[in-house]
Amino acid sequence: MATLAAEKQAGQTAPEAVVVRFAGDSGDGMQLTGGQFTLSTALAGNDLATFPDFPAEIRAPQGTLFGVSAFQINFGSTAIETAGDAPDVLVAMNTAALKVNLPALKPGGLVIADSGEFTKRNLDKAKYDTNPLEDGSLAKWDLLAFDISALTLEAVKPFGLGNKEALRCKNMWTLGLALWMFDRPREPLHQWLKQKFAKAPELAEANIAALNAGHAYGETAEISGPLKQVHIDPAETEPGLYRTVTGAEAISLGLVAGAQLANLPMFFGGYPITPASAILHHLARLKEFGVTTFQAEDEIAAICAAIGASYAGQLGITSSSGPGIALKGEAMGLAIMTELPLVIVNSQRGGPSTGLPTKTEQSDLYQAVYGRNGDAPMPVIATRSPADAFECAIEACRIAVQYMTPVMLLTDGYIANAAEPWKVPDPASYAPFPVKFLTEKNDGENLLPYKRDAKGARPWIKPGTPGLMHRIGGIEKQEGTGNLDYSPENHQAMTDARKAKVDGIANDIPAQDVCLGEEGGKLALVGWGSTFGPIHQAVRRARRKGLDVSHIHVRHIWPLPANLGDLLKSYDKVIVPEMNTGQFKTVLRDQFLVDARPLNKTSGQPFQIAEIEAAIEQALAE
Amino acid sequence: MATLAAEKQAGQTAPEAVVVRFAGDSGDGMQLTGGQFTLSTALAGNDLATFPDFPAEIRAPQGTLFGVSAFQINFGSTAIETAGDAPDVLVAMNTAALKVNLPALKPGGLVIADSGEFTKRNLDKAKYDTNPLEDGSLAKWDLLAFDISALTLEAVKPFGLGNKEALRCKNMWTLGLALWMFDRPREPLHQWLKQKFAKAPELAEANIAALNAGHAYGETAEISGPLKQVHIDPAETEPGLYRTVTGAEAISLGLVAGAQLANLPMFFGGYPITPASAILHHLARLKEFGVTTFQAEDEIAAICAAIGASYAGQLGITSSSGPGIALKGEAMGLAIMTELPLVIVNSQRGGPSTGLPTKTEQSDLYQAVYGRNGDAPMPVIATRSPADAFECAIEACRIAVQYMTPVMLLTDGYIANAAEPWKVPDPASYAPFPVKFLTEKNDGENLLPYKRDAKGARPWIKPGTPGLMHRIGGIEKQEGTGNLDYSPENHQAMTDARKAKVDGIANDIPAQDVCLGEEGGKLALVGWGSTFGPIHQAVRRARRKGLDVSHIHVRHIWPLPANLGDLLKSYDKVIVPEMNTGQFKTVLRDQFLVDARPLNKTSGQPFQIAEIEAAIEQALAE
Amino acid sequence: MNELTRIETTLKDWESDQEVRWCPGCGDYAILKAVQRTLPQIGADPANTVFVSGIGCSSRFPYYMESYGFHTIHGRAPAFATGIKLANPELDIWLVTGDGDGMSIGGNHTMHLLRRNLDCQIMLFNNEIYGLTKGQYSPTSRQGTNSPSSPLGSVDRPLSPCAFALGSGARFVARGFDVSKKLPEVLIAAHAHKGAAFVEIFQNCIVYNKDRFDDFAVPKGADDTQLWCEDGQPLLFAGGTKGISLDEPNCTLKIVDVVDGDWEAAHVAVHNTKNRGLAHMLIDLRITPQFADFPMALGVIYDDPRPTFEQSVIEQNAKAAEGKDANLAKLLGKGQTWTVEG
Amino acid sequence: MNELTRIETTLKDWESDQEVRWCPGCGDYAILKAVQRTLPQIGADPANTVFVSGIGCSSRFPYYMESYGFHTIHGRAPAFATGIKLANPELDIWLVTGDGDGMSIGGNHTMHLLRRNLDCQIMLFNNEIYGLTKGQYSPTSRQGTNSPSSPLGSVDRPLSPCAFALGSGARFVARGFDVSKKLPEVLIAAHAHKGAAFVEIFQNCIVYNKDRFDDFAVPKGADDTQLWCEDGQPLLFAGGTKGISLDEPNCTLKIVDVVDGDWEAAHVAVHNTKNRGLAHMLIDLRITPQFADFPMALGVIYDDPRPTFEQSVIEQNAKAAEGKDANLAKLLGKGQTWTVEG
Ligand SMILES: Cc1ncc(C[n+]2csc(CCOP(=O)(O)OP(=O)(O)O)c2C)c(N)n1
Ligand SMILES: Cc1ncc(C[n+]2csc(CCOP(=O)(O)OP(=O)(O)O)c2C)c(N)n1
Ligand code: SF4
Ligand code: SF4
Ligand SMILES: [Mg+2]
Ligand SMILES: [Mg+2]
Repeated sequence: MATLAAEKQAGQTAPEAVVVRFAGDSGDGMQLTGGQFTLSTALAGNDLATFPDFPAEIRAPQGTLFGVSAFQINFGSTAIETAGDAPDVLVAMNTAALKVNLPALKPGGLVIADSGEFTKRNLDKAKYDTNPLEDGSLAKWDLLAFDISALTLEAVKPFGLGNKEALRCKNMWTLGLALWMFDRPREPLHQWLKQKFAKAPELAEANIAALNAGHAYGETAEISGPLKQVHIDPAETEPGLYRTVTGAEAISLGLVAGAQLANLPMFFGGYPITPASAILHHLARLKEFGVTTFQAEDEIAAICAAIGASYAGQLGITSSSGPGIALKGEAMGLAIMTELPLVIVNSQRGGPSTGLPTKTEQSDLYQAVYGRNGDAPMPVIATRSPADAFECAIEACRIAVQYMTPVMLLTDGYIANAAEPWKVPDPASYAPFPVKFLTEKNDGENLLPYKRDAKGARPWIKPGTPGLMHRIGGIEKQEGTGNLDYSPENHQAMTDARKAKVDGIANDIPAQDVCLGEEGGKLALVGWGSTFGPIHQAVRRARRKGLDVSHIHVRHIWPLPANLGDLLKSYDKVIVPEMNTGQFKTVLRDQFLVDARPLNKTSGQPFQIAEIEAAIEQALAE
Repeated sequence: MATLAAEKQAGQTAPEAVVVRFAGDSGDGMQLTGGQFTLSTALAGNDLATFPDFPAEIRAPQGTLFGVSAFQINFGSTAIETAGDAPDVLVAMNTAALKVNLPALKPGGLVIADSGEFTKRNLDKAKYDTNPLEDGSLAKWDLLAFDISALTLEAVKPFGLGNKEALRCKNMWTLGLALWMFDRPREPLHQWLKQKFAKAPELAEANIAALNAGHAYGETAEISGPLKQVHIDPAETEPGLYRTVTGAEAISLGLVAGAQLANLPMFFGGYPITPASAILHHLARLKEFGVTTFQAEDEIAAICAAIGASYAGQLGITSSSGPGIALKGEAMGLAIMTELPLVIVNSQRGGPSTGLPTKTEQSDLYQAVYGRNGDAPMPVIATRSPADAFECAIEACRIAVQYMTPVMLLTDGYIANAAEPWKVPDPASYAPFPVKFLTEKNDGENLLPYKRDAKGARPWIKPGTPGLMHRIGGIEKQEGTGNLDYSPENHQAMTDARKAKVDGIANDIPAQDVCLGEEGGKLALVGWGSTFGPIHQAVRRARRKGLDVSHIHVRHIWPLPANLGDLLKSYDKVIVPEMNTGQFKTVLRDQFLVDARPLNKTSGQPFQIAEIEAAIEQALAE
Repeated sequence: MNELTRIETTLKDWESDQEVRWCPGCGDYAILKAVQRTLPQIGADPANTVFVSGIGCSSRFPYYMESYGFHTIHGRAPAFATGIKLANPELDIWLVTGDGDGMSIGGNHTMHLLRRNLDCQIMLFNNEIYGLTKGQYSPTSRQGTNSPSSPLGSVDRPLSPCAFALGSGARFVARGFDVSKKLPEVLIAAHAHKGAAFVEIFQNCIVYNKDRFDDFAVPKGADDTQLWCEDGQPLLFAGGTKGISLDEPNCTLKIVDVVDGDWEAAHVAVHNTKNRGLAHMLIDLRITPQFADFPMALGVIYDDPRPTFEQSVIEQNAKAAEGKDANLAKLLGKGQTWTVEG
Repeated sequence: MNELTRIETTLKDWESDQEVRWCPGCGDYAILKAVQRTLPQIGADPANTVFVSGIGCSSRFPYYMESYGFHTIHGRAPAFATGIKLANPELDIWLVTGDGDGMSIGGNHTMHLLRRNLDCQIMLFNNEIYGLTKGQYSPTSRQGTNSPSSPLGSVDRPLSPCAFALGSGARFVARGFDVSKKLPEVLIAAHAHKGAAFVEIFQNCIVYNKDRFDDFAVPKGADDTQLWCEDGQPLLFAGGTKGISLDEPNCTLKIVDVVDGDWEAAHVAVHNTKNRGLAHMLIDLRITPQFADFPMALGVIYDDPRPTFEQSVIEQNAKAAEGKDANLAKLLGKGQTWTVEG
């Protein structure tokens, strides 16, 4: 996978992919800049992946190291699956941003810095003794430092803004420069700015002027120095309509689609928590789709209300992150016992405890698969990317209503916030799974609320239905009638039935595929969730080198696909890369007794492709 | 293991062990009868084990099937480890008790029934069409039916009690008969009754009269019919002072001992829940031992208060059952993150959800080992019996304070309620592990609240200590200083450190032993917790038959003893009997990649020896 | 409450086929009967009625009602009720809880349901003890209560459920007791109130907290110890010979003698169920040590409706949808898009 | 509060070495300074002072205090505080919480701490918003609050933290606001109260709920919009030209004009921090629509101490131990025993 820095060294001109990181103060609008650059990249037809990385603080004091906000994008003319290991280009809007992000920059990469920000005060805040732009410490990178602040002020002067407001246009100046660098049209941005500032046309104009000035600067500056315009060819993509989507958006949309395919109104019970809140926020704006959102007093109330709604005949959904999911465990048990549908979305973040709320991790798999009292089997599905999240959300809804069971859908902070191009799906292409509520007694004269169908599911009965009055609860229930029953045989039978029902889902999901490589061979890398990108790229690179390694990525964490055991046994070695201390490997080893070896990372950051590549090489060299 | 029924058939006279079940209405005082009979059995020097089995309802209506309360005791002249598979003698104080308990009775066993209770009304309530005492349906058992009610009324007549009060003496009449049957002195009972009814001497007298009458009845009735006096020789037991103890009591005492060995006051935060409440009740009476008990508003507050107390320098302890433990998950994460000592006792019961509160199960192991968000390793210890519970509680305290970590102690409803003889331990025989709080800065001029000792533990610092002010919390903390730190390297390092600390405990616990049989061989049965008795007996029986099978019983569920993997690999086959759907086997398979096969039971009842024996035979025949 | 067509039923229609499993003599039986007597009077429809409960002896209630019933988990019934009602506002929801379930572990959910004002009836069976777990003291147990977990007497100060409800923003607060003949009346009023109706029902746990309310909840002396509050009526008791009057300078209540029925002369206050200040004071009577000699305020103490939560949610949902085309395909393709040609 | 030897400190002594990480302009800064100003005045000892908090912007507070500090989990600070105080009653505990932390997820623990009356100071930073999670509406947000989770305005009825505290049995209830000069005074009173002291502090979240309290918490017009309550003093405002009086027949409060400072003639009520009925009414002013035109009651609204929880627990523990020989060996060998001879 060629990169800007690499290509440049090799003297070539059209790299396959480039990684750019925009970094600045939280107040500098880096996420916005990144988002708009992403959009223009997508419009240019490149494939891409992004990684927003913002501070834990709401508004950290200006200029501090912990207040740095960054947005990384990897885009190219071939399939892109990660936000890139190391940036080729670092745009540093202030001193602290340079300090924090420089270590990641590829050797030979390009630094673009706003020299106007490198004042004594800011150097102090960023804990620099001398000015790095001047002391030669950046020698191993290309450096382009100029006073973006001053240039912006100059550009927006005609619009008579205050100094503060004028400086806020800096990010557009930078974006203009970036657009020039990668040969992108400015018009869509002009449109967007006009819309955004429809109520303050002078702001729109000022921002447009800044954008144009940045762009013009690129053209002029090209004459000399390291700044070169680069053109990345469009990626080969399936034809169709595209947009960018973040994981949180895609899950929200998938849940709406799932409810519609089930022909049900949706009830969403949530309680704010990072990074799960985004789903609540998205759904709160979709009320016209039969969505009711309820911001509960805590996570327990959120799940209980969702179960209540499911009981009453809507599709109950709840969502949180690790600490909040921990609080929901008891209620999940009730949903399992009463056999009511429910989707629980866990947007994982760094743990344990409060941990690292704004960082990503995959460390709630144990909790998802095993984290309840009693024998409490529950299906678990994991999304691999923002685009995949849509499908997974639909699948979670399907399993929930068809099997009358809660389903856990795992995503993580990385997927939730990252954006990628998404081929807009056609809802009509999904098979609907409309719910049939029971409306009449189902056993002659009798109602049997726990009579099971072929899938092992009990009927769904809406209160309000005449003649079907019955009582359910969390105490063990008699087979068929659902009445209280403490007898040994019955508890054995019901425990078995609950397990069999969930186990049976293995026959109702697609067989596990090998997403890159062959069935069988020397080495398989088995991943799940957001590690898809780095694993896939690492395997691709290794295979290009002729190494015998395949990539298997598991969506259905519980139950596992029926063929997975045999598939894993067809490899000499199995490695499971995870952003945790080895949780999925436990499930695989338990279920299949294969020697699945962990490759773990718990730094709150996604894997780098190179890390996984190294592990592949080592494993094959052993 | 010879039993009364078996021996009788064989024409012998002195069986090695007998199983008696007392069953009656909840109001009939069966638990009291059982408890007193247990005591007299213990005083007679027999080894014994008991199994109280009472209804879920507080006071079920009289005569109903669900209102039956039973108490089973197995006692003998050799080591007794279970309450016995099937009773040799069933004492049925009413119609419903016969109906419910008859199926368990050994073929050829003896039924003693109060025929006075078999009225039309009671037969109806127990759903009998005809009177089983008369319709020949009891033919395969020995039957001794007589009007205990009338006999009791007759016996207590002189004391002028009301009819209701007089009938309450029935259980003492029955106990008198039982004492006669097994050749036991009545004096201790007389003493006990006089004490119990010190304030109502006429009640004491009446009960004594009833007891004596039952005893006398035995002597007279022996002449004819199936009633024979049986003498069970004392078991060979280690010399020393003995008492009976239940699991709940033993844990409470062990926690008190643990706190004393740590030289700390104890803070116990609890919230009532069956069957965990008993520990709260016991400790609430031990305030003079430096114990503070706090009945919190819920389980979350209970654990949080306990963590708060640990933070302030006491030994924080909390306790609950499955649903309550589920609620504590988030707070456990905080204790893991802040590295504060804490003991969490889980008295497991049938699940999932509310499940079967009064029945036993081992289905919270997943929850204990894996049930938290994030990578949150926590030691887990499981008690095997009431007597063992004392040792385990001390061990949990030791690990908690020496490693600055929460520790989960698993017990279950069966252990909590069952009683067994207990050699009263000498507190002086336990090595103390007094806590040393940090009182001075530990890094020259600096305080490092997260500086680790050789065990990986951080110092324990009591607020109130001059000069050591510092702040802790649930957000990831910098190595050493404990200040907030979100950096990738630090999170990796701290995650590793927390894991290494807990993993390291494996080197600080005894190597795993084989409690019956040899190291290596054809088959090992690996158990944990309250399945000890049936597994042990089953293995003993199988070995007597010459089968190559050994019993390994694991106390340290997490981390596992360092030698366990090699030990398990020294057998051709490994079977893991559990009262769940196979939870411990997951841990073993994951950790050691041994083909540990599950043997599961989830009926809310302990294993029968025969069930395990059958599994052994099958495994060895394969 | 719900305004739907009246359905004709009898007490029997509300009895489920499940064996009632409370201790013989438990006050819960009387409440069960009172409810089964009340529902026909208000023309309730069994198919449209849902009893939601947490965990506790009291929370077994739904099993015995021939209606829909959800016996949930400890303390969380209000949250379940919220989801049920939002999903189907037509349902008539009765929440059954205990002093442990609703005030100990579930206090927060109770509070939030009340402040949001979800339309439902909350029956809190206050027996001042944890019955189901065998008799530990509860947040409403009086100080000094001996129990397995407080063998030397409880030291916690008890909560007053009605004071808590008012502090949480409740718009209907009433009181009754298990064997009271007037309980159905109180329940009918609760049902008539559109919004969250909080009813504290003193209940005799004869096994673990026997006869705890005998100082006012028995026929003997009832006249002197019960103050039945009725909107627009003077606050009289003791057969009309005594009344409750506002003690202005002290901003508190006092007992006054009424001579010859002339309560106006005695300045007896007229009950006004819309007066929050008065409600606060009435609730404290007999419970707060300072007012120990006062009668216990019973009946409807406060009743001042406000728009309900589900009503507001539904209105907002409808408004949000107004004029919008809920087209999923369009939604998916929203925002800036581009087309890749085939 | 705790009666220990006074320690001499300065504001600086209470500043920890941690960088303060609130948004520039956040009201939390002012509260931090107020607390750091208060502690030297009460002679507090940093080594003996513990700040306990939950999660939220407000709950970051402990990190910035040079004392012991425990930043726990969301909503549970009261439970941690209870354990800490029971384990070491000598410690002086300040609980810091937010309207989300203390009233949403943590309402129940707040209630139980108040009813038990654990000796500590509770500072509830009420910014009527979830700051840390980026601006969702909270249980104290006014109806109609636009936020990411309520894009069309919140429909929930807000809770009044002080009303909730009183309903929960609080024996000390006070109010202040972030930039108020009188905040240290209020905190000193809270500290002087032995038992749970509940202080609601209105706090400006300038990012997500900017200037929400400007209608009373700014210097301009303060005279007309702030009613500072002082025990034994008439309830006057507007520079003494107006006062609060009891409207007897309606059992409510009214505003009266005071002419020439003769408040007695105007029947202005004298504040009595021991009058619960009055406290209930004062708390509603300006918040309840009916009293929207009243000034906001600030300062110490209610202060009537009762024995504290930890005191009672300790007394009972001591009594239980009295004359008892805590011999473990004896305890283990208790009950009926038998000896097996060797
Ligand atoms: C999470 C959880 N914690 C604890 C329990 C145990 N528990 C069941 S009922 C109950 C208290 C019941 O008291 P109350 O609500 O007053 O009901 P009552 O039995 O007195 O009617 C408790 C603590 C439980 N079932 N679940
Ligand atoms: C169990 C759990 N749920 C949710 C969160 C997310 N969370 C953190 S702070 C907060 C609300 C904070 O609001 P408030 O207490 O008002 O504090 P503020 O930030 O406004 O000062 C929430 C919902 C969490 N950390 N833990
Ligand atoms: S324990 Fe008490 S509340 Fe429960 S059923 Fe028995 S008498 Fe009723
Ligand atoms: S988000 Fe609001 S409350 Fe939080 S630090 Fe910023 S201004 Fe303060
Ligand atoms: Mg109760
Ligand atoms: Mg807030």
